[in-house]
Amino acid sequence: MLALKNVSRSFGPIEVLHGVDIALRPGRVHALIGENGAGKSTTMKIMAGYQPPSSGQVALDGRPVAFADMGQAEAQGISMIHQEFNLAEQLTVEQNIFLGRELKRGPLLDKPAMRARTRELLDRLECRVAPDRVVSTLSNSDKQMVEIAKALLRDTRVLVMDEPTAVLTRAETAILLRQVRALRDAGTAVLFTSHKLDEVEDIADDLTIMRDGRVVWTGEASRMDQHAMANAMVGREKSDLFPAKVSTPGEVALEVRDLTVPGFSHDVGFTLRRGEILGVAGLIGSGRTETFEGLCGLRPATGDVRIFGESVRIDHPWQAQALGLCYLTEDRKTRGLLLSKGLRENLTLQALAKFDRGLIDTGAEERALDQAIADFDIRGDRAALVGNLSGGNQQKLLFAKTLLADPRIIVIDEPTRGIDIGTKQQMYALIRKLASEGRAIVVISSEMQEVIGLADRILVMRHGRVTGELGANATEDAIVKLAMGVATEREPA
Amino acid sequence: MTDAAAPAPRRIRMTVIGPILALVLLVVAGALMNPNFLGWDNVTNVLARSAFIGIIAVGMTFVITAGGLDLSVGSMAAFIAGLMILVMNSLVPTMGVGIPVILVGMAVALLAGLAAGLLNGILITRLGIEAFIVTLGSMGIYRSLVTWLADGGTLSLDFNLRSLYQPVYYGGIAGITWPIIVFAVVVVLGEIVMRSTAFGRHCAAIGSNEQVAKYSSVRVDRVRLTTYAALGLLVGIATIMYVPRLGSASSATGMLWELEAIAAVIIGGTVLKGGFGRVWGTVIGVLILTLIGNLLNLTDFVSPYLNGAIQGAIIVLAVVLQRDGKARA
Amino acid sequence: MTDAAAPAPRRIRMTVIGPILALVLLVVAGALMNPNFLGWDNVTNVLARSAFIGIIAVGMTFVITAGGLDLSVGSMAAFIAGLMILVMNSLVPTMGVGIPVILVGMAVALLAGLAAGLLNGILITRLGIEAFIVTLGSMGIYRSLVTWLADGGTLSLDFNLRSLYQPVYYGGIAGITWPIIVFAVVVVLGEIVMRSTAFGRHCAAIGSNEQVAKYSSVRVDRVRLTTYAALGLLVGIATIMYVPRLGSASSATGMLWELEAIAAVIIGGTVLKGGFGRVWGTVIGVLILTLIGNLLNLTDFVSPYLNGAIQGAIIVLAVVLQRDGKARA
Amino acid sequence: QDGETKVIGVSIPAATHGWAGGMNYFAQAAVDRLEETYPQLDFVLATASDPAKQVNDIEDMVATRNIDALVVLPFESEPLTGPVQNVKASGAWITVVDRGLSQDGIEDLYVAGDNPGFGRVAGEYMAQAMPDGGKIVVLRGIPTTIDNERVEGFQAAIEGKNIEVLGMEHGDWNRDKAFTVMQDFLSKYPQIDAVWASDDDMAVGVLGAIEAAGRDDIKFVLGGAGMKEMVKRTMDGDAMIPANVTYPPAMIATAIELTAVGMVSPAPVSGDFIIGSVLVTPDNAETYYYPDSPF
Ligand SMILES: Nc1ncnc2c1ncn2[C@@H]1O[C@H](COP(=O)(O)OP(=O)(O)OP(=O)(O)O)[C@@H](O)[C@H]1O
Ligand SMILES: Nc1ncnc2c1ncn2[C@@H]1O[C@H](COP(=O)(O)OP(=O)(O)OP(=O)(O)O)[C@@H](O)[C@H]1O
Ligand SMILES: [Mg+2]
Ligand SMILES: [Mg+2]
Repeated sequence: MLALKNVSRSFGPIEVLHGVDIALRPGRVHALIGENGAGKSTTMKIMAGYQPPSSGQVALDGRPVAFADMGQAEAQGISMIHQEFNLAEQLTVEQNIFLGRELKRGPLLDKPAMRARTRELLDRLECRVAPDRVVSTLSNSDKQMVEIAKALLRDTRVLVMDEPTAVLTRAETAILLRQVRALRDAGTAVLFTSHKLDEVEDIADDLTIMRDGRVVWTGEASRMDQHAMANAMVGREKSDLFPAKVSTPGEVALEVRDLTVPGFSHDVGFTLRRGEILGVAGLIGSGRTETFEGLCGLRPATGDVRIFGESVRIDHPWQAQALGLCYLTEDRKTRGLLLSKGLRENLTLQALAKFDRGLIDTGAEERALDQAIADFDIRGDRAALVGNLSGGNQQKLLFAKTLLADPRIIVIDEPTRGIDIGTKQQMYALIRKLASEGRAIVVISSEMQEVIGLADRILVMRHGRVTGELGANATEDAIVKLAMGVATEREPA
Repeated sequence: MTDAAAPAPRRIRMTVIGPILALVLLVVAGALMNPNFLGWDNVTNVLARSAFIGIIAVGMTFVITAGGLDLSVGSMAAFIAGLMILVMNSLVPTMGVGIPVILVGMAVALLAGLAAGLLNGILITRLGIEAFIVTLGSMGIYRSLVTWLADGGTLSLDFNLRSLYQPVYYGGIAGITWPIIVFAVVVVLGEIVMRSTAFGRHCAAIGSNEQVAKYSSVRVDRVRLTTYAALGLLVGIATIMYVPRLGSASSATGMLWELEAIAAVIIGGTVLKGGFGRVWGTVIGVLILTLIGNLLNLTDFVSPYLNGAIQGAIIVLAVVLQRDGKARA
Repeated sequence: MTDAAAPAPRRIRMTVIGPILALVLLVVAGALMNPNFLGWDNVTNVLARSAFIGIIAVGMTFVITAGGLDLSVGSMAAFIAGLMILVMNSLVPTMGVGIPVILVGMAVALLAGLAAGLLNGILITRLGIEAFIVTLGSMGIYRSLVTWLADGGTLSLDFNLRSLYQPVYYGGIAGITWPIIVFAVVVVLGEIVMRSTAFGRHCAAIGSNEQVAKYSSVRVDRVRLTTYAALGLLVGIATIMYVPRLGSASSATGMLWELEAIAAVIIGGTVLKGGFGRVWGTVIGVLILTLIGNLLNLTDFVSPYLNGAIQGAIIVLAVVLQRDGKARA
Repeated sequence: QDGETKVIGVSIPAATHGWAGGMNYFAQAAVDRLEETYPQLDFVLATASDPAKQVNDIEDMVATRNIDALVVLPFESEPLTGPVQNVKASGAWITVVDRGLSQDGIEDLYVAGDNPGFGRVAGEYMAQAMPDGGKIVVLRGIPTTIDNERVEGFQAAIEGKNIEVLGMEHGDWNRDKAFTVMQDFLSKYPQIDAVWASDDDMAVGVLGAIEAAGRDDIKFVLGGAGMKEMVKRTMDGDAMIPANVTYPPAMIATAIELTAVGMVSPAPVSGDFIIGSVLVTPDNAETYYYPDSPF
């Protein structure tokens, strides 16, 4: 139905796609997987008309087409959900969903109809945000749901989804996949990427695997299992995902009592030792992010915090950093990285003092960048703007940036969002290594497996309160019970 | 979950009440200082003179909401006024003094405003030059052109024509003068367009995130261009009201209107970097600015040299009222 | 891999060459039109008179890069000049005419500039009010204050003191006058700070995305505050150079300097919404602006009424040169 | 307010250049003095930065202060004519200062300077000071009718006197602008015999530029309006400032005084008072030297 034929794409002299062939068929879900920077997003953008191919052909229903802009592609029934949020932050949910295709009654907007339709779409996605909420106040997962609703609104023949589940929890993912199946059954062709291979296995009918801008495998999805996919992506045999838990907890690094972030969390308390990884689990909206932002001086908070036994007061993030406490944000695009700056400036922003010898030592910065590129396997043009890096590589850079400040205590919020399975393994190993160096680490994650596989202890939060603490060998079931409140299932707010 | 969003509404409420509160305080202060302040004459005077900046500021609200800026409106008004007067005067010998001449003059004002706005808009959207630079340039150009048209002096409307035209400023319906009526109409239309049309939403979307708007098939350049064109047209309308008031144009006409209009927009709560705008807020902003001038004339307990200082202080205070004590995050 | 970013460099190259090219074109035009244009006298005149706006514009580059704006610099300069003259005159009876009085005057200028800048900065960062509004307010306040200090007229420096002080504007080393030297020093320091210090990086980071800067432990408010304070200090330095020139200050002093300074910054390629700034570009911008005026005075083939129009057109053209034909994405 | 109190409104342009500053000073001083002398008089003083603001001020005086008399120095003639006529219609006494309205018969009292005369006196002086002719440059004020009238008067007076005007630029009655323009004139013209700066503020800037350039071809600079420092230099026999032409900013005080006296006395003074521009020379300079004025 929609196909790329021998498509290449260059940015300047660099070719990032080399002769890609891919064909979508109606009523089928086609999954596209590959490492970070393999060219998945670029492929998808070309299919949806956001970028033209440098050479080769885009064919719709067998006929070659050249979309002058996405408007034309959209008119042909092709729509795309971007990897990075594509919402106007100051507008409301409803305004975003209908942006560019507002319903009108005469010259005026038909607000009731749009609101009703928005409600209906969000209900389909079991998302409970109000249509008139301003998008900037939504959590990441709610934003993603809005993004999906926006795509669903457009009656599509071809739906292109670039890592739609990266910020979703398992429950939300299930809802989304249900919608995808419904669309497929209605005859829509779906192109889907994810770094969560279980989802791919679950939903895909067809599968294409890319590596370094080339298609390395394509065929029926049923012919591959997760393990085979991972191997084909990375191009080598993959060992165990999680490193062994060899923690030797040392002295108490962080002690928190009665931490309250007004409006988000109440009386949170825990202790963390050197060499330990503390996992924080909970449903989306359970206030984990806000709690730890409060701890690190990013939001107004009250409570009793001791770092290495010393009672401290943290009102600003730089105070936290001075105490050796750093927070790695879950939101790399709006809080983590300067998209319009280069890699070097981003890498050293947080630890600039290290390079400050009166003047900034650019040579040392370059060396640090070399080191980071090597350590974190950051792929992409070194001279590019960070906004042009692939999503996963941005995440790696964010990691490198925070670690450059050499914190003693690190709070990592959603560490592997959008990272390919090969790199994930490296990240986990790295986190474990950081712990074994004697740092204290908090990992907030919505991926249950990640928390279980990585953490020495697990804190579970619900409605802004800690509902329990579990040991290293907690089961998913135990976490879910605590996260949802043992007795009730998803009580109304 | 319900109490999670509590801080947001509270903040919004203050930004809504803030400007109104500032306005109310000014009105109360005025009423206390002088019993005539709330008299019919003074109220209509203040409203009528707000109309020029007000009409322009409504247009400016759209431009700023869409992430733009226009510094040229004041000199554009002067230029249009000059052009209008020249055209009307030159028609008197052939067409005589009569309504048709005035209608032609009005048409000239509207067309010239639209053309000037389009020109700004085209340079900004097609050549992709910063709005600040384009409109700074056209500000100089129009100001110069009016000085040149007037030969350094003042262009005056033919005396008889002026008497005929004057009711457009001084006359009205049921004691409400035309400028007030036109201002009210522009505000109501502006508010509707901003809140209830696709155009208003697109302006906010572009100002909020141009890329997103583009990806959502919003015709970014066209919407932008339209904001400048509409502002030009509104400058034309304001000039139509202005010319009968003073009957002349010179290089001093419309001086610093751009600054006043932008200040009114921002006092009203529109965000200077774009993405959020409200027309009613702009109206409050304009009224606050006009009232400050009016209040300073009501009493004379300060040296007139210090008027500017008081004006400045009140502007800052009016905006402080919109904050809920807390600096923004 | 190395030449990967080719499209970026090409564009950057044009934005780099653009302003320089515009400057070169102006110089060539000037040299063709008038043989005295490249004479030593004219060149030093132009450089010296660029110094005031130039020194201020360097500070403005930091403010704008960090996402701010300052409309008050012109009236701040007038106020500081007035204050400085008053203080120096009042010291003459006790301290006599001598270098110490002048040094006190300079100290007053620096302190007043710093204080004024800090005040702007504190209102903006602590109260979280839009910089546009705060500095619009302080612009009115300072302008008023100087009018009031001068009783509506002109404050003149004691005649003997002026003779003593004059070499600060007219004197110099090896034929290069002090304003040029100070300007050059400020520019070089500014360029180094912007490019090679943590402060410069932090300004760009804040202007680019304040949230990211905050999450990266940048002391956002302090950096911001520092940009305004530094600008205030630079206004003080500019005033120290300005006062000896004519030895007076009035409400007309420093009129529209803010607009000129901002225009220079933007012509130089700094982005008005913040995130990217370059000091050398600002210098080119200042020179372009001063040269336009100089050229118009040296030639007389247009009506002087149209000077403003030509000025406006050249400003726009100078910026057009920076684009590579293509509107920004 | 008791019925006896009379309110006098005074509306003048703001102090945006030296002469206007002097005029502001004299207005303020007159108001202070008269309020002291006549307790039954109340004054409202408003300064405007553009014609529209001045119209606002006058409207406010009528609507909220019930003025019995208005002393107005119009920013520009045409735009103020209608509004002042409205004040007249409300029964108030009208005193117009300096710039006449564009329609006769509105004002009860007219106190004015003489702009064409100002230019003429200056031109005549130029012609007389350079009997063999010479090359001059001219600095003009802010582009306004006043400036046009002055320059026309000047040009008419030097007509046929072999005086060549090399160049004319606007210095906007501003010292800094005049300094810059003069610097450029000096670069452009190797030989200049004299400068008509047409205003003493501009003369200050012109002198600064000449001094800095170290040029000695310029024999004198003729300013205008009688700023005290300049009159002093003429009085002291400074060869660069051999003369001045008056255009006294104090005329506003005269007007306010006459109006105030008219309000408290049964027989108000009306009519036209034209204060002609006089040539100030070292001989008569003492008469025109007001050391206390800020201008
Ligand atoms: N606009 C651009 N300019 C320059 N290089 C770009 C641009 N867009 C993408 N690239 C480069 O193209 C390559 C492929 O990127 P793409 O985003 O398609 O990867 P991806 O497979 O989606 O990776 P991820 O899993 O991390 O999202 C990367 O090396 C990236 O740096
Ligand atoms: N800036 C904000 N203003 C108001 N409400 C917000 C804001 N950010 C988030 N919220 C709301 O606060 C609640 C908790 O946020 P969030 O979902 O980030 O928590 P979380 O436990 O960290 O979840 P996750 O990290 O998995 O997204 C949600 O209901 C969200 O909608
Ligand atoms: Mg991608
Ligand atoms: Mg979170």
